Amino acid sequence: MSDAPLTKDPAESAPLAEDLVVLESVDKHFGALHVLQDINLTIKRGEVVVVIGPSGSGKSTLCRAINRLETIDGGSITIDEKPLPEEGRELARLRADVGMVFQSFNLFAHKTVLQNVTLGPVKVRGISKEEAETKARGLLDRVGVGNQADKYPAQLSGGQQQRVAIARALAMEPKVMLFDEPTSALDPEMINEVLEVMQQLAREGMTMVVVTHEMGFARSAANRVVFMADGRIVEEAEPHQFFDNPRSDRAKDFLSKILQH
Amino acid sequence: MSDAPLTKDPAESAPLAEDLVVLESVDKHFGALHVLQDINLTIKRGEVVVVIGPSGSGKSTLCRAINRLETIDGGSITIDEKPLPEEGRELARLRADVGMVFQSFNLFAHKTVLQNVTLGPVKVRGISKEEAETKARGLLDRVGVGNQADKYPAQLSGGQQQRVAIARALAMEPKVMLFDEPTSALDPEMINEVLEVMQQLAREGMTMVVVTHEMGFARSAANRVVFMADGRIVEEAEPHQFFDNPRSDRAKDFLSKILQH
Amino acid sequence: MFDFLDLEQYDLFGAFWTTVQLTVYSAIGSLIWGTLLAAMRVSPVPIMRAFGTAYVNLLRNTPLTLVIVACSQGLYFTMGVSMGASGSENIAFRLAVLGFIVYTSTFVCEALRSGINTVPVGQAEAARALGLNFSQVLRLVVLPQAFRAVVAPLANVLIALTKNTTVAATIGVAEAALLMRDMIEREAQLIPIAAVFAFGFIVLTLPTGLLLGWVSKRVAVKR
Amino acid sequence: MSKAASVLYDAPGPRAKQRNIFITIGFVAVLAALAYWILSELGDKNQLAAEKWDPFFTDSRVWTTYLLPGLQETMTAAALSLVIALPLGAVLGIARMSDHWWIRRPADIVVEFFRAIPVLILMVFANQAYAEWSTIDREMRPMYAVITGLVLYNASVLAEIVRAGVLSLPRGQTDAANAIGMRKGQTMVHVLLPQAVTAMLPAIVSQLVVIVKDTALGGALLGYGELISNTRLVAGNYSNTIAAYTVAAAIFIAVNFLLTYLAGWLEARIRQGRRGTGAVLSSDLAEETQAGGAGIAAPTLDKGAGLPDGTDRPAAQGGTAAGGDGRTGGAGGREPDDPDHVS
Amino acid sequence: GGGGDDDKISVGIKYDQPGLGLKTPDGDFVGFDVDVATYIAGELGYEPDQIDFVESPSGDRETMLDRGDVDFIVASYSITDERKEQVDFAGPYFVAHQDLLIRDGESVPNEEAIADLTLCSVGGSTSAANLAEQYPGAGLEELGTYSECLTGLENETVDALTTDDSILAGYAAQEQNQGKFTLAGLSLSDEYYGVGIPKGETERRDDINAAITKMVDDGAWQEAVDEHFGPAGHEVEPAPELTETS
Ligand SMILES: Nc1ncnc2c1ncn2[C@@H]1O[C@H](COP(=O)(O)OP(=O)(O)OP(=O)(O)O)[C@@H](O)[C@H]1O
Ligand SMILES: Nc1ncnc2c1ncn2[C@@H]1O[C@H](COP(=O)(O)OP(=O)(O)OP(=O)(O)O)[C@@H](O)[C@H]1O
Ligand SMILES: [Mg+2]
Ligand SMILES: [Mg+2]
Repeated sequence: MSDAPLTKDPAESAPLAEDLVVLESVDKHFGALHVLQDINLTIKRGEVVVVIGPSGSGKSTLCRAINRLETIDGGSITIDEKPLPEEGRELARLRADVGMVFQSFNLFAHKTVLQNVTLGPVKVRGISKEEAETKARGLLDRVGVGNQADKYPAQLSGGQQQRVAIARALAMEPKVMLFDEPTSALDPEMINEVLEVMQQLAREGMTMVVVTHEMGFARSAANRVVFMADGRIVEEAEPHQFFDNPRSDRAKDFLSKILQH
Repeated sequence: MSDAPLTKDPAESAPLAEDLVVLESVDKHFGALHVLQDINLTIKRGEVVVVIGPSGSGKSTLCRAINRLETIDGGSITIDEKPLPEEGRELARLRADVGMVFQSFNLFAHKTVLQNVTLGPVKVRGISKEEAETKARGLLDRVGVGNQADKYPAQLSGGQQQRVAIARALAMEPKVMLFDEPTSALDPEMINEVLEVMQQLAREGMTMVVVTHEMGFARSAANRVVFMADGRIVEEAEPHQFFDNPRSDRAKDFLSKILQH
Repeated sequence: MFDFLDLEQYDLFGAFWTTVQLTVYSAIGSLIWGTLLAAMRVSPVPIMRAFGTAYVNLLRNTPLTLVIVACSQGLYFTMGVSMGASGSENIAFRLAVLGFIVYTSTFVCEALRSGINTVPVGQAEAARALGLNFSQVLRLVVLPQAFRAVVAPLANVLIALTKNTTVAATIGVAEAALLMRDMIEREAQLIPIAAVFAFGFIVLTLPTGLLLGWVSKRVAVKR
Repeated sequence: MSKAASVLYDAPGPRAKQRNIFITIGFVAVLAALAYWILSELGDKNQLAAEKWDPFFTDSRVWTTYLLPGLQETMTAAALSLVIALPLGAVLGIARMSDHWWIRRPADIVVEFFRAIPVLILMVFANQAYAEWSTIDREMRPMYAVITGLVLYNASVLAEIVRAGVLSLPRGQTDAANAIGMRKGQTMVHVLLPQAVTAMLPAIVSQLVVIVKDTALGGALLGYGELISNTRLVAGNYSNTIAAYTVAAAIFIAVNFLLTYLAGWLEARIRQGRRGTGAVLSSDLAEETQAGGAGIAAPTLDKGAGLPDGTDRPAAQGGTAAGGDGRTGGAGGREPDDPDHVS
Repeated sequence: GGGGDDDKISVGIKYDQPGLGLKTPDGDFVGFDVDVATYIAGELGYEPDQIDFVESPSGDRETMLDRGDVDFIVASYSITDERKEQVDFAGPYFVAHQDLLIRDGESVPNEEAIADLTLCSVGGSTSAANLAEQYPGAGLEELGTYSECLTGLENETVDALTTDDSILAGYAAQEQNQGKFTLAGLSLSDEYYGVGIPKGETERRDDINAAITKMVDDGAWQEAVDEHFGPAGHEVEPAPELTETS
């Protein structure tokens, strides 16, 4: 976590000027499928960017590319001005700096909640087990599952699991957090408890890239909305502008489908 | 399908007086877990009932019990004044009278869309294959997937699959349709295409029990909302009354979680 | 009918004891070599994957009898490799164990690989996203879950191995099947003899299956 | 995928590629040294001499008198065994899933019993039983005995495969069939078995390979003239044991490869365009159902972005198909064992 | 007749013993046992093309006679008391001795020397059991077939192959092996080969005995011996006295 939590009104506060994640003309193919086409995107430190778009438009691939879970075919991605390393120790260090939260939680099923959170710090950061545990408990408290530390993931509700997953990512003290549809596998009543943790993170100044269909979250927490379709960034705008007055037809059409019900 | 489609404004029209599905003090346990506790519920012909409630409250079990996919431990369920048969041919006949649509579509993966829709009429109702196919094509057109008849389910989008599943259930000419979270496995853009088909059905006078978290649908299509929690029916009310002015604390709490974002 | 059981010349327990020993040594060896093979088959190095695949496909498609005979005929009788043993009984025993390991490890490898396959993709991705490297992903996240999923299939491999030790008779290891052949040759009471040996194998394999079945349920990863 | 990407490790970067080259060189060197040692040892012992190998190339009688008839016997016995064991196994497997204990229990016992006994002993039993209580003549008896042994054992194994195949289907398939009013038998025949067969195909093939190999057990003790016992005759005639067994092994490997290949092709054809329930039960994957206690939904390492040389399924098959309510698999808490295809 | 056909006769032989009964690449059968069987069948009134040769593995011989699968068996079938409880024998037509096959140029001076050797035999055979009993000190490899033993003998991993001298001579006489191996000339046991017949068929036994006597008397017996054992340079004792008479 950033050490100095700063309060901000995300919709208004001007983000810090420094560029943290920069994608330049990124291209990516899956076989014949061109899933990322000439993506240019800059995320400043402290900024919260929400990515939305129809299914298959490449949102997940974008997230995964930033963490180099997928390699890219062209263009460049830099984090904190360093290009993504190809492999080895540097890649591991980079990944430790980029937290990732998945749609399906992906908690390690054979480890307790506490072990899930301490695994990274101990094995990757080389922190002592005691220290890692103290910190882990603090994080678990923060996301509201402090009393579940010794349970196994399968014993928790979806919402609780996702909050543990967030704590696990935070334990690595990442510079930026990527969320790939963090609430879409959740029962409706549990969505809010996760969104609240994310809101809180955003308020504290964490840099975040969030793929989500939760328009409420996008409106209230995002500095910027990026709309993707067919592997391209079609529109980038402030949330209120995007939702109230989308420029592209593609976005209008998409919003009409999503917001109608 | 009912033969004489009648237009109704579901929120206002008085439902027909006749009772179609009647549950009386229904009880159901899973081991130590009391999942349905003293459920009393009457569904009149032509009525659309939306069931909502937190996860694990027994909504799916209720649906499945009406179709006798789950046996009940106590109480009685009657459909059209006939109690649920225990087994054998009569049970099969009852099930054919009760259509069911699942969250996960459950189309038969090894059969084409058309075969999925004709299988029941041919094997259960004993209708000739030609007749069944003509009817099936009509139904597929009605739910808007007429041109997909010869594809396999895996080749369709989720929304299309769910519409086929609805057509499959309708092909049996059921007296009542049960929907168990029909849209919650769908990508957001596809939810509406399914909800529209359901709206249409409701307008045409089909008796429907719908478990859903789509509040928009509940408001516009339901005659009645049933709120369940912990295996009990906690509140039953007209939609506008329930959403705008819930009586029970449980319902208030639940609605606050769901509607906030 | 079962009077041959009293005959002192037949050491029934000794023979089954050899069967048990064959099984135990071969099982341990197969587990080790099979795990290595599985690691090769999922490793980042293409040549290792190719080797693992080729090895498994060749050996799985060869009758066990031929594998055992190859160990005896090729390795020992032709090339003189006796693996440090002396005395024909010992040599044959070790050759048989080697043959069983060479053969059974392919099944262990495939069982493990299928165990790895039961681990959801997301587990490995989450581990990589934390910054763990290949060996850490494998050691800390994937294999611990794979091994639990794989107890039941491995139990089946073990049971099959127990039954397969009968093939060691072809190269003269004095285990149950050899004794059975001996007794059939000399006592000419085929049905009762076969019944006794069938019973012996049931005693060996059924409890193994039940025990490991129970264990597999105990250790299964809850998802 | 162009690069050998895997979910377990990252696509190799330049250093990893270089390291791979070194490892490859080292590995090949070790393999080559091993091969050289074996060949030179065999050469020293005169095992590579032309006289030992020539008969297979110059004397067609080796093939027409011994090997081909042996192969034919092997294949006949294997084919008959499979053809008989398959329906028997299906019946046993379905019986094990019955709601009635008086059908289920006996099937359980039969399956467990025949899986516990070495096939060889079953064959010996069968041979003697036919000798004492039937009029099958001597020429045919070893074949009958071999087939009987193989059928008893493999029907039990196939029963487990069938059971695992059916249980690997999402529970929703049964629910959906019931919901449109199909009865138990109809559900099994029209919905479950057709899908299970595709799921089971790889497992059935690896069982067929086992059967082909196991015919060899009948050779030594019962005098059944299958490939290996005929190979022994070759060795007896030409005193070329090692050469003869090598050729026999090559034949077995080729035949089994062919079977596996054919099955793969067949499977691809059956599967074309209609995947979706996500149930796949490859030779060694019955455990998927085991892991499925909480829903087969999650794509596994194999189904997802894929292990290297994993099966040929397309990537990223998100498993939404299987029931979302998290209790899809493990119907009634009974888990299918991995059919043991080892023998 | 067992085969069912009245104009055919089924005879059990071995398929895999050079010199005694061997299936050749042409699909024919050659060997001393085959000649004896053919002669006997001829005396019983069957032409060579009316003979059905059937493979009779060691473990299966009693059963085959018992069931009538074969009319008689000529398959290096030693006459023993246990076997006589289940089947009847005619003959013996040959006396064999357990002996050693060694590499040409080596020798085994006497029986005591066996204790220092590593020998090879077929698992479950009488010779293997004999050896284990009499020379517990000697190493013994028990393999599936004698040709597998030959591999070891050829490559010097075993010192000798032991079984009946008749079988050994058959191997030594094979084309590929000529000049490689020789018999040690020991006589570790006496094996009287009989013709196995179903129990109680005394008439058949008398006929077969008569045939054997005739074969010895008219020189056909010696001719067969010379043909099959001669090339190995193996001295064969004259035909034994008939003992299995009614
Ligand atoms: N490993 C892969 N191999 C092949 N194709 C892939 C792979 N991963 C993704 N794709 C394809 O790439 C495209 C973009 O996928 P991606 O998952 O990024 O979309 P998305 O916007 O996240 O969609 P969703 O909202 O459904 O998650 C899709 O068409 C998908 O089928
Ligand atoms: N087959 C079963 N065996 C044991 N427990 C079950 C079974 N089916 C359901 N349950 C339990 O019964 C309770 C009610 O389940 P049910 O599926 O009806 O809830 P629900 O209201 O539909 O929840 P959701 O919104 O998550 O679908 C839950 O606690 C569930 O875990
Ligand atoms: Mg995505
Ligand atoms: Mg539910």
